[in-house]
Amino acid sequence: MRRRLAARLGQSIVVTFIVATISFFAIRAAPGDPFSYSAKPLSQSLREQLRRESGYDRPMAEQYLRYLRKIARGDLGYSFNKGEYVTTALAQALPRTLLLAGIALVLSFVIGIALGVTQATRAGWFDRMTSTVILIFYSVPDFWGAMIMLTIFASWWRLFPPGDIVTPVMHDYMPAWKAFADRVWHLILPVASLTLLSLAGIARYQRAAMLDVLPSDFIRTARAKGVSERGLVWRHAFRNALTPMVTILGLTLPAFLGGLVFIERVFTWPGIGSLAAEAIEGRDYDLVTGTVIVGAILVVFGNLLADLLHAAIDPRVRE
Amino acid sequence: MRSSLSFVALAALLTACSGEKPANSSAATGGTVILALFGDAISIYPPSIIDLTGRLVQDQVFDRLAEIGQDLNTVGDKGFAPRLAKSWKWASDSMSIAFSIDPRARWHDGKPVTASDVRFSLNTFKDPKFQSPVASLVTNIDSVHVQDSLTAVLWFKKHTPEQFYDAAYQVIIMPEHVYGAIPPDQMRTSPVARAPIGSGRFKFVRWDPGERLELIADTGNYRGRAKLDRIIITPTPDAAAGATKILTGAADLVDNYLIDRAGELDTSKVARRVDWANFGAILMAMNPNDPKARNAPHPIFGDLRTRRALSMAVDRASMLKNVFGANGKLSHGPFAATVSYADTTLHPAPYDTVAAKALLDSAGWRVGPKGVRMKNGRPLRFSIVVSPSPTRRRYAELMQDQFKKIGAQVDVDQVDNATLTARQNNHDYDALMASYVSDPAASGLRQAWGTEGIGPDGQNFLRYSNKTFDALMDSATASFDPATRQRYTSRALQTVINDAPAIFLYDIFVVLGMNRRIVTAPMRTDEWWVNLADWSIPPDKRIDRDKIGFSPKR
Amino acid sequence: MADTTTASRSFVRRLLRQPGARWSVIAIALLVVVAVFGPSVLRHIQGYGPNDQLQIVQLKNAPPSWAHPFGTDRLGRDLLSRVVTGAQISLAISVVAVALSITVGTAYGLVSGYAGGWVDAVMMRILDGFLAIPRVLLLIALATMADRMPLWKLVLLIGGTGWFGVSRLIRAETIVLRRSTFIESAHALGASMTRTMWRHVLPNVLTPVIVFATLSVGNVILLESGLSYLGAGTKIPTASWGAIFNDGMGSAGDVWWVLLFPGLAILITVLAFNVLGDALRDVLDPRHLHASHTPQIAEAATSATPEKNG
Amino acid sequence: MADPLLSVRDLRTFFYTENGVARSVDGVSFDISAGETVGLVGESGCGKSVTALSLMRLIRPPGRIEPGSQIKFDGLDIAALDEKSMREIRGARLAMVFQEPMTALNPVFTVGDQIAEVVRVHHAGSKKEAWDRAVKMLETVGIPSPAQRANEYPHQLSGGMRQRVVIAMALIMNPALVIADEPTTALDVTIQAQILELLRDLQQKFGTSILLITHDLGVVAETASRVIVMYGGEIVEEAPVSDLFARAHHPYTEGLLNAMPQVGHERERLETIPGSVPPPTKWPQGCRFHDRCPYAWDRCATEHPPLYQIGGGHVSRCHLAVEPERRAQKHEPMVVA
Repeated sequence: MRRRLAARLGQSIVVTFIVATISFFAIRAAPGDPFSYSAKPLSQSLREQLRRESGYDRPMAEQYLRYLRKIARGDLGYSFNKGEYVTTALAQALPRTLLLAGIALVLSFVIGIALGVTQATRAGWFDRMTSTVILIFYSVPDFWGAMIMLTIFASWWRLFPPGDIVTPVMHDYMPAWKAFADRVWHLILPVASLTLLSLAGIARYQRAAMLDVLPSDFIRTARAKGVSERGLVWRHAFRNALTPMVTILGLTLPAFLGGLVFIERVFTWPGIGSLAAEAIEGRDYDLVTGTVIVGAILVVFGNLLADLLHAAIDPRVRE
Repeated sequence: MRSSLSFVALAALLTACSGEKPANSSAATGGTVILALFGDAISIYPPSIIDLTGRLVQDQVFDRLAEIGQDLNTVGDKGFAPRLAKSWKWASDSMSIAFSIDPRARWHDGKPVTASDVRFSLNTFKDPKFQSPVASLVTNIDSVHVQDSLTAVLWFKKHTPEQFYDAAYQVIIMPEHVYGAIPPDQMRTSPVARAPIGSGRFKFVRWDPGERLELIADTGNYRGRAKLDRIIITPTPDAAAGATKILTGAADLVDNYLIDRAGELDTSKVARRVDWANFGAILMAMNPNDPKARNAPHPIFGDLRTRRALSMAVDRASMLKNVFGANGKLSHGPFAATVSYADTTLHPAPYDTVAAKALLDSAGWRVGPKGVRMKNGRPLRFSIVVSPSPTRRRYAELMQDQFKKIGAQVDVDQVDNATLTARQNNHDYDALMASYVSDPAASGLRQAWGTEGIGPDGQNFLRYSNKTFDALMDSATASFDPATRQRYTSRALQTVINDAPAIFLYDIFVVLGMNRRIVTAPMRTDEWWVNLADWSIPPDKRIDRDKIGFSPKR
Repeated sequence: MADTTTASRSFVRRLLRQPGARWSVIAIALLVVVAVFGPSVLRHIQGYGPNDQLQIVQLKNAPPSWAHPFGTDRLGRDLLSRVVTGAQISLAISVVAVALSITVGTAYGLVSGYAGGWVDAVMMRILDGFLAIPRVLLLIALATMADRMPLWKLVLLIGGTGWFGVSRLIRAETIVLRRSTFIESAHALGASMTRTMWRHVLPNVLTPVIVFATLSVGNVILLESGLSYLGAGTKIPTASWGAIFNDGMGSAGDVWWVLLFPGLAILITVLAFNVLGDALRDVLDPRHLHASHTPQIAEAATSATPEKNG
Repeated sequence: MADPLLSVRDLRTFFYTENGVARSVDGVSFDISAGETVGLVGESGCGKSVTALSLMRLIRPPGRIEPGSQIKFDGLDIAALDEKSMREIRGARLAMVFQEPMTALNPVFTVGDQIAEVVRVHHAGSKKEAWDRAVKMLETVGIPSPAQRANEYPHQLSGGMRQRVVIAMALIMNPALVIADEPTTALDVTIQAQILELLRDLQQKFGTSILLITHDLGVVAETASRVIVMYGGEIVEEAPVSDLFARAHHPYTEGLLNAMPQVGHERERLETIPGSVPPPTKWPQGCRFHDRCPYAWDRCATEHPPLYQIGGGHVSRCHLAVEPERRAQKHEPMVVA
C-alpha cells in the first residue's frame, strides 16, 4: 500500500510537470509575449528591458529550463497586470474556490448518490421523472443555468445576493455569528447552481452503477440471508456501487473545475476560475500558467485522493 | 529583482501600520457608497494611471495645485479653483508662476505638503522612465524652483495660452518622502505604487485587485472632511451583474448601465438614472498605412474617395437610434460636443449610398461576383478590430451589414482589450473601433491629430497627418483671443472631417445607475466623480452600511 | 448477409425500445433535415438571409409575429433564420470536431497501445497531463491567445482538445488485443501492423467510440455556447447557437425571445444527443460501467465518456 | 407418515418478458421430509433454479409465483406470506447455498462479517456473539485458523474455502431446510468431493433437510435419498435414488444417465441428449420432451402425459408407462440440432 501510494505520488508530480510543460508551450505558441500585449502603455525601450529582465529574449530551451527550475522552487512568477506574485494571487483566490467547490462537490456527491440510488431501486414513474429532470439539468449550459438562478433568486425574487463572497463593507462590521450567516447567505446561490449542474452527472453514474450491482449474485445471497431491502441497498449494493463512483470523482474533477469558471464568472466570485478568465483576457502569462498548474494540481491530487478512497472502500485494491 | 521587492514589501508594511483616527459620523457626514465600476484600476500610481477607475481614485486621494472650473476653460487661469496652491502669482513676463502652498495641507501620513513635493512631482511626471502618458503635455514646463518651503515657482519654456492648465492641472502633486525613496525603474512592481498616500479628501485604505478598493474620508483634511465616510469600488465586468447589483441596492452606482435596459432604472424604487456625457467619442479609425508593409499606403484606405465613400455608406443616425434609442449623441467630427472648442455646426459627409457607390466606382472599385467590389484583382475587403464593449461591437456589426450593401466585405474582429491596445499601438489593423477622449484643451487636439503627435509616445495613434491642419492648429493655439482661436480650430476640424481619416460615430453617452438615497454634487463633463467628496446621504435615508462610521473593523 | 440485416434490424428495434430513444431519434432526424435544407429553403421563402439587418430601427427587437415567428434581434435580423442557420453551423461544428477528436484519439491510442514500453509510458503521461487540465480552461486559453478565429479554427480547437479520453480507451483495448492470441497468430501469418489494427482492434472499440461520439456532440454544442459566453466563440456575424444566445444577453427581460429560442434549440439538441447516447450505450454495451472485461477498459470507458465541460 | 417439512403443490412461476410469458416452473408438486436429502436434477433451463428461488421467494419482477401455487413449509404457506415474515424465515429456517462461490459473497465485507450478519439480522445475538458464532461456524465447516480467516475478504480465499463460507452462512442459524443450488459445479473435482462430504456430515450433525439441485447425477447418487428430475418446467420423473439408477423410466432420465461418466466403465464417448432445451416461452405441445425423444410417437406430440405411477414412490411423465412396447422402437429424435 505504501509503495503504491509512493508510486502514485511520484506519478502525480510527473503529471504536474507535464501540465506545466503543456501550458508553457501552449502559451508560447500564441503570437507575442506578455509585454507586447500589456494593457499599460509601454514604450519600445521599456518593453525590451522587461523582456530582458524576464528572460523572454532567450532561446526557448533555456526559457523552459529556467521556468521548470522556478516551478520546482514553487515560484510561479509575477503578474504584471495585478502587480503581485502569482503565488500571492493564487493563495488569495484558492481558499475561496475551495470553499465554493468543496461544499458544492460534497453536496453534489451526497445528493447525486442518494438520488441515483433511489432511482435505481424505485423503477417506475419516480425513476423516469427524475431521470428526465436530471438529463435536462445535464444538458443545460452551465452559465445559462447559473444565470437563470441569478435572475430568479437574486433579481426577481430577491432572496439572495447577486454575487460577491460577502456583503461588501458590512461584513467586516458584523458580529461573528452574523458574519458567518452572511457568508452562508452568499454561498447559497453559487453552491446551489454548481451543485445542481454537477449532481446531474453524478446521479446518472450512481444510478447506472447501482443498476449494475443490484442484479449481482451477492445481493441475492444477502436477500437469501434475510437481509431487509434497505440493508440490501444501502449496505450491500451501495458499498459496491461506490467503487466506480470514486473513480468518477477523480474523473469529474476537471469538468467540475471547468464549470467553476462559468459559475464564478456569473456570481462574481473572485476564485481561481475568475482569476484564470481574467489572466487569459489580460494575457497575463505567468498568471495563466499559474492557474492552469494549480487547477491541474487540484485534479491530480483529487485523483490521488480518489485512489486512496477507492482502497478504503474496496479491499481488493488495498494490497 | 527579488531582493529589492522584499525591501519595498517591508516599506509597505511600515506604512500600513500608521494608525487611522477613529471618528464617528454625524448628521452632516456619514455614508458608505459602493461603486460597481466596469473595470478595476490598472494602476493607482498617478504617473502611470491610464484608466477611468484609476483616475477616479487619483482624484479623490490626490490634489492638483489648482482645479479646473466647471466650464473647463483651459486658457489662462480663468475659472481655476485653488487646491494645494491657495494662491498663485504670475510673473510679469508670464514665463513663471509662483504657487503658494496652502499651509494647512497635510499628507495622509500627517506630514505637511511642501514646495519640494511640487518639484518632485513635476520631475517625476517628466521623467521618461515613468512612461507617463501626460509626459508630452508637460514639456513646456522647464523647471520648478523651490523658493521657500511653501512657495514653488514654475518656469515655462514659452508663454502659451494653456501653460497654467498644463502646470496646475496636468500634474498630480505627490509626497516626495514616500515616492522619492524608490528608484523609477522599480516603481512598477513596488507595493508603494499600490498604496497611495496623497493630500485629497479621501485617503486610501486597501486594494484587493479584482475585488475591492476602499477609500475613507480624511477627517482632518485642509479642504474639509468629505461628507461621505467611505467609498468602495467593486469591479463588475459583467454588465448584467452590475445591473442586478444596482437594482437590488447591493451597489450604489454602476458606471455603465446596459443602455438597452436603461428603462429599468426609471421604474426602479431603489435606483435612479443619471445621464452623463463626457469628452469621449467613438470613431472607426481607418489605417492610412498598410498594416503589413508599414510605410506603404493602405490598399483601401489610402484613397480619399474610398474613405469618403465608406463614411457616406453608413447611416449614423439610424445606428444611433438602434443603439441608444432617443438618447444618443451623434458625433460632429474629431471632437466631443462637450469640449469648449467644439463646433456643432460641423458635420461629416451625409448618409448617401448612391453617392458612396459612385465614389467607389470612380475610385476603381467595380462590383464583382457575389456583389463584392474588386480592383486590380483585389476584393474590397477589410476587417474592423473591436473590443468586447457591447455598444462598439454592435456598431461594428451594424456597419458590417451596411458596408455589405455597397459592396464591401467586412470582417468583425472581436478581440480582448489587451489585444486591442496592442494592435492599436502597433498599427496592426485595417479599421479599428476606437474611443477617443478629447482633451478639454485645444492643444490636446494638436497632440491627437497633428503630425507632432505621431510616434511611440505621442497620442496620434491614427497617424493622421495634414500640413494644413497643423498650420491651422499652430495659429489657434498661439492666439490669446478666444474668437480667433475658435475660428482657426473650426477650420482645422473641418480639414480633418474632409479627409475622413475615420468615421465619426457617436459621442460617448453613459447611463449611470445610482441609488436613490445619494445626493450628488455637480458632475463635471470630463469626470462625474470629481466632487465625490461633496456627495452625501441624508441621515433619514441611511442604511446599515452608512452607519458604521469609522469604528475599527472586527 | 441475412444474418447481419436481421441483427441490425433487431438492434434498431432494441434501440427504439429504450426510454426516450424514439423521441431523440425523431428530434435528431428533424434537426438534421432542418440543418441541411432549412437555411436555403428559408432564404428562398423569405428573400433574406440570417445575417441581413432588415430594419435596424423599426425592427429592433421586434416580438414574434407572422412575418418573424421567432421575433428579431437587436440588429433587426430575423431570429428564425438565424436559429435555423445556427442548426447547420452548430451541428457542423460538433460533428466535424467530434470526428476530429475521434480520429486523433484513435491514432494516438493505437500507437501508444501498440508500441508499449517507454513510448507508451511517455505518451500516457502526456495524456494524463492533458486530462488534468480542465478542457474549458485549455480552450479559452487557446482561443483568446490566438487572435482571430474563423470557424475552421474553432473546430480545430474544440476537436483538438477532445480526444484525450477516447485515446485512453483505444489504448486499453489495443493492449488487450495485442496480448490476445489471435493477434499473435495474425502476426505469425505475416499480417502487417496497420492491417492488424484495422482488422482486429477497430471493430472491438467501435461500440464505446460510437457512444462516446454521440454524447460528445451534445457536449461540444455546450462548449461552443460556453466559449461564446466568454466572448471567445466564432467570428461575427456567424449564427452559431452560442453566438445567437450571446447576442441576446444583455437585452432587457421583456425581450425574452432572443434568449428563449436559441436556448431551447441548444437544450433540445443536447438533450436529444444525450438521450440517444445513453440508449446506444445501454443497447450496445450493457456492461458499460465497471463490469467490463478488464478493469483497465472499464476505467478508460468511464474516462472516455465525455463529461460536461470535461 | 407425519406431515412433510416442505410440501409444494402446483407451483407455477412465470416470467413476463418482452418475448412472451416464460413458464419456467409449470405445475410442480413434491414433498421433502425432515432430515431428508432430495436431489433435483435436469439440464440448465429446465426450471430447477427457478424452483429453488421460488421456494425462497426470491423471484424478482418480471417473474412471479402464480396464484394457486402452494408452498407449505413448516406449517406456513410461503407463497402467501408477507415479505416481512418471509424475511424472518429466510436465512433462519430456510437457507440457500448458491452456485458461484466467486460471486455469491460480497467482495467488500470480510467473510466473518457476512456470516455474522445472518445472526444479526435475525436478532439472535449481539454483535460480539454473532461474530463468535461466525468464527465457530467457520471452524465447523472445516476452515483452518477460523479466527484469522474471519477477518479476510472473499478474494483472499480459494474457491473451495469460499464455498465453505457460503455453507457456513447457510447453516449458522441451523435451518430446517437448505437449498443447495449446484454447490459444487464451479469447483474442481477433488474440492467437489470435499464439499459434498461436508454437506453430508453437516446434515447428519444438524439433521437438516437438503434440496440438492444439480445437473450432475453422480452428485445425487452420492448424497441424496430421493431424486426429482425436471424437464420443461415440470417434474418428469421422481424416484428413490437406487430405483432411479436401476430402473430409470423417463427417456430424459435415461439420456441423463447415459451422459454420465461412470467410474470403471470406460466408454468411447459419452452420449449426449440430442437437441437442446427449448426456451421456456415455447414449450412444445404434447410431451415437452418429444422432439428430443428417441421413442417419441404421434401420441407424444399431441397428448401431454400425466405423472404415471410406476412403482413405490416412482412416478414418470411418459406415455411409455401405458405403451411400454414402444420402448423397442428406438429411433433418431425428430429434431436433431
